[in-house]
Amino acid sequence: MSGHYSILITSLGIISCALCVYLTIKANILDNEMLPLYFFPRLLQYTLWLIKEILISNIETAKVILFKTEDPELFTIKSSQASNEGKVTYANSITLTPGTVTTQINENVFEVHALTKSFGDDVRSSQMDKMVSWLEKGK
Amino acid sequence: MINEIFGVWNYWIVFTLMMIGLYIVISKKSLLKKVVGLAIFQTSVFLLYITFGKIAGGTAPIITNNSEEIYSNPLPHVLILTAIVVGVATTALGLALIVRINKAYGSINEDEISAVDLVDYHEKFSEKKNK
Amino acid sequence: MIDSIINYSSIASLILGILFILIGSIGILRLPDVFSRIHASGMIDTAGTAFIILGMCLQSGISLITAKLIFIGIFIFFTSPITGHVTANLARKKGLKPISNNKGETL
Amino acid sequence: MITEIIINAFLVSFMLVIALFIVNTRKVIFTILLAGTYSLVAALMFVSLDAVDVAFTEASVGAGISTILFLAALSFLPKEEVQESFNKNNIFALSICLLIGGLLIWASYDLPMVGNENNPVHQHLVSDFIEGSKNHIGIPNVVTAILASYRGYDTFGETIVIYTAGLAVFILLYNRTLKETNKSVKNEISKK
Amino acid sequence: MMFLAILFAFSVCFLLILIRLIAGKTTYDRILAANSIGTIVVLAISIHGFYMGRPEFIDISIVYALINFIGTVAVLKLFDKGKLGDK
Amino acid sequence: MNNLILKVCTKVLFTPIILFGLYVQFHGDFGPGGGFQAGVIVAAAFILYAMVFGVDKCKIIMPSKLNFFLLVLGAFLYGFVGVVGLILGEPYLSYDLLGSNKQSGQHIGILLVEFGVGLTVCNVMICLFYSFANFKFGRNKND
Repeated sequence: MSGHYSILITSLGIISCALCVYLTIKANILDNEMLPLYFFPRLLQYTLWLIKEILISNIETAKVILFKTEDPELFTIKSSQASNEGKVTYANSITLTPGTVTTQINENVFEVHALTKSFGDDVRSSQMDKMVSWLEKGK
Repeated sequence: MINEIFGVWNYWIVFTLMMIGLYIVISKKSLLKKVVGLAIFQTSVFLLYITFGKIAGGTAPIITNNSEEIYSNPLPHVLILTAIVVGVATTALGLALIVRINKAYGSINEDEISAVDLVDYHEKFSEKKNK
Repeated sequence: MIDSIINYSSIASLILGILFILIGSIGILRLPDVFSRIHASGMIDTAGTAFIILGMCLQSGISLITAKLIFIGIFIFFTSPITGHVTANLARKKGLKPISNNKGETL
Repeated sequence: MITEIIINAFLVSFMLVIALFIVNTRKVIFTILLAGTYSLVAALMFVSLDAVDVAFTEASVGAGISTILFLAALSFLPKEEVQESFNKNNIFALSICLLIGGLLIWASYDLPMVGNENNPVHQHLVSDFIEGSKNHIGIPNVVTAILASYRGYDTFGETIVIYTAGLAVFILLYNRTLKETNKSVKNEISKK
Repeated sequence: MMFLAILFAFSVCFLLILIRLIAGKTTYDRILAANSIGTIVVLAISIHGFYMGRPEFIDISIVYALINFIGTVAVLKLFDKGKLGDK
Repeated sequence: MNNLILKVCTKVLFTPIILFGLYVQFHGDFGPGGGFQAGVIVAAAFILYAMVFGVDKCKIIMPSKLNFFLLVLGAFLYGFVGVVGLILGEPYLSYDLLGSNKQSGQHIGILLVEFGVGLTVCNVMICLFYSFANFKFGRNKND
């Protein structure tokens, strides 16, 4: 990261890494929620798919903003993920695609605000839900 | 012409900012607003110092391999670097004082605080007289 | 040849990013309520940031700077949905209701 | 290199706009948000004036920690200010500010132009410091070299100041234990 | 020259969002606007580094992104609980 | 804040922020950065943790006693480096003799001093936040 590789600097880097690991263990946050390792095998494919979705919905949102055709709606959907990290990934993916925002989470039921009806239909078709569940089952 | 206007423009705005900070400190009654005013004043002084250190066409004072580089003046940077951190420490101290004042008087408005003080003083005075 | 292609593509992506950010800020100004404005700010945080960082990466070539730029990109990608969601969540909790366009009423 | 100076002028005007709006806000939380934005722009300004380290500090300390501290203090304070009418005091303050500001702007004609190489600030010591940190200390970042080595006493003093301020805030806000407050209340009751 | 044009475009966006920050109806609007201004400033700093020809200083914009996030969380927390310390 | 997303993401972000702070600390000689900034960044990580999970949980990682110990240690380290120079027959706070030659001596001295500053600033900020968060606002007029 620094671009300088003398012995002193490298050893300091190793010491600081060790300090970080120690703090993390002491904070007792090292679990599946923090580092969902079993996501990794399918993460790349999921990311590419997500980026495609984000691009499409960005263009849609730009159209809505420029041509004044917003028609907001609020609805609830169910998520099929079992673990917390899966739910968070799903909710974050919904929020990341502009046009839809997760507003509340109660157990398995998400409340989603969508800019237009068509965005709402996209979420209701639960394609993203399936993708996240597929990501969660990876291994 | 443009050169002359922009040459002193920074100074003008910095002085105006300074005066805005001073105005807030003098005229506003809320103690919290006064601390914000002090912060504005501080930042404008920092800007003034850093503006002195600038050399047009120079770069940041971190030495590169190019030997003919012009560096801006690093001395004001050092002074201001420490001043910013000390400024935050004093701001925190002021805030702590304000919180204590609010606990003691039930208000952070200057007028109300002095009114409470006046009432207390008169009560004590009249007690002494009665005795 | 390749240099000029990279240069032009980086310029194109920078301009695209600026366009998205401009549209997003117009959206923040124009849309009617908080919940709709979150979508516009999400546009700035995703598409605008991504395109501008892509443009800068192409400018700098493969170096340490590119790694840092990608780090910024990942960081903003991580934090933007969190702030958006938390804002919306709080607004819902405090009883704010989104405005529906058709009847001029709340949903 | 006139464009650099024009960028600076533009940015500093933004700061003026934000500061003007800080004066007349009554909701405290809005004031704090504006103050945070103000110091964000100030840090951008420092970057464009080549003061990278200062911008780093302003971004982390001025915009981050001080905003958090303001918010932490706000939780114990009233959230709105009392309405004030424009009265004699304000006219007095305004006239003082206009007077001093006018004098300062008059004085600014004697100041050297922004960004001129031959300013008196750049004549002493600086070239020594730059050469010295290249040859004597061997560290590329001149600011760090001056901070820790040439002006070490100064920084030591600053550290002690911060340390003292932290302790002072701790003492001011320390909760006296319940027993002590009970005792003082009992004493007062027995006096009456 | 291109970077300069982009910087000016950024300042236009900055002004647009500043209007929302000042005129916003609810506090949530203002928080949102402040957050967006933070994002724009992060990008502007990195672009400015490229404009000056010394793009090594991107660390600053990382710090900015970080501080922006923490500040927003703090404001929202204050609104939720009325106090920063409690759970 | 009882928010699932915020809690999970704080867990993810906590370690990288501290790592970045330490990078800024030790990289201050070559690029922008140094003790003051690094201290604030590391403190910011702890403050984020305390805001999301509550101060009590943050005190498990950074107890008040450890906080004060490090606070004193940072200021002491700075002074002590100066005293070492004094013992070796140099003026106070000059680092020439700390290493094998002048340059490495200066380098080691600056690193140590910056570390002391960083430790102090970080712990002062955490201490400030703790004392503001723990303050109890009981309104009794006799106070």
